[in-house]
Amino acid sequence: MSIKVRYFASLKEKLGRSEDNLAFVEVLTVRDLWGGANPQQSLPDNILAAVNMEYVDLDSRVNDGDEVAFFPPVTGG
Amino acid sequence: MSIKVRYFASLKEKLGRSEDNLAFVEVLTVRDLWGGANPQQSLPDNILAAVNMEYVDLDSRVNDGDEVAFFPPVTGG
Amino acid sequence: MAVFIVQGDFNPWQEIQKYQNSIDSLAGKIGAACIFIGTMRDFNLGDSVKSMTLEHYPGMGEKQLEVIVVEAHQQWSILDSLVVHRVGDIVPKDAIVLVAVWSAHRGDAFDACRYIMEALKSRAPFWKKERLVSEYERWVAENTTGYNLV
Amino acid sequence: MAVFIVQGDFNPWQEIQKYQNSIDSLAGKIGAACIFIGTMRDFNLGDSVKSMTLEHYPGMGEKQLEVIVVEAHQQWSILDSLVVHRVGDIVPKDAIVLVAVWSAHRGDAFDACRYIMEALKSRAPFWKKERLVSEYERWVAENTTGYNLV
Repeated sequence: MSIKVRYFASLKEKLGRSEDNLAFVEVLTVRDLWGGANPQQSLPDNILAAVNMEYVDLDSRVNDGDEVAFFPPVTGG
Repeated sequence: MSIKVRYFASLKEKLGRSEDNLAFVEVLTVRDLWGGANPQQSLPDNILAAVNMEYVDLDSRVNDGDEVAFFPPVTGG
Repeated sequence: MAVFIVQGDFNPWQEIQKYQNSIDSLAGKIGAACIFIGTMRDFNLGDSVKSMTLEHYPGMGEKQLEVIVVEAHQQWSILDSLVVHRVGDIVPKDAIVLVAVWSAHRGDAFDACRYIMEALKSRAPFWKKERLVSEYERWVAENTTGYNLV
Repeated sequence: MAVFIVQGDFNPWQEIQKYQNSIDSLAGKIGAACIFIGTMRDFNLGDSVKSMTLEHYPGMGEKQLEVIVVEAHQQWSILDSLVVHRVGDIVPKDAIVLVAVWSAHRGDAFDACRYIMEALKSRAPFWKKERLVSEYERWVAENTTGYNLV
């Protein structure tokens, strides 16, 4: 299956890229997806995750075609 | 001593006048003042009183030259 | 810090901008503004209301509003505030009251603005007399609390 | 009910008036408006700040703001609401966010406006990067609560 991964703000700068387009065979969770995309980087503690622009917890399943986003605590307003 | 008494809103309409100028010999309280000015009318339950434009309770003393006001609950804003 | 009692319709947005322009030296310190505007509805207690007269106690109105605003400045960390209250004859949609509070952080602006409004509602010497569409006139009996039950 | 994410400076007073004109049919029902405006300060955490960049997640920003506004409309009796959030490069004194809530009674306007602001601060996907007067750049680490300790 094919998954788009997006990174924002300080996380984007730290990783040096704003997105990944990944292809996987097996069903996986948001946490697994991070590991696949960033094998050298452990998942930051205070990270937030969204699937298709809705907040999810890190153990949610990811489906084919999903857009998954990782970002630091929000600081708008 | 000489005291000005003012009435506002529904109380003013009920009494049919907006002020009294009273002269008294003895020292008295706000409550006494009402009785002197309105011998036929008992003090309404929810009445508010002010002396020189500051809220007071009904047992406060009144001094010569004071402006005393009686009015119903406020409804501004 | 300013308190105005005005006769005749006022535009709350113009008043806020005018006041804000006069405190432009503070602008870089301001992170939050909380504004409350009370306007006249065309119904109350189930009846259609045509107009209203706002009576006040001249002198005491200003004095009490100032006392309330000073209390708010003592209680919260706020940079400035503006209160405008209308008196006289008014019609639905007209602004009755404006409370604006400026601060560095949002919690203080929200808390102080609401405090000023509640104190004004219970202590500022203003009284409303409503004129219904039926021509019947009545004094509003009392203000209720602005806090929703939790 | 409207949510806008805007690039470039906006005048909050004009936005409110424009929106209010578009809901004039509600005007006679409105007794209360509570408005919050967040503006950029020229200092933060003890440092002088020169400018700021507001990044957001396009699509998710709008979506989350709408979710928050719908929650407020479900929880309180409010007539209408407007949220405007700025993105891009901004300088001190500029407006960052505007939340306006209209209702019949004041308690609902205050509660809903504050709810929307707090939810926006903790859930809307926007991020601030500050540029200090020293040219040093830093991401704001996280938003703190807007409720003062009692």
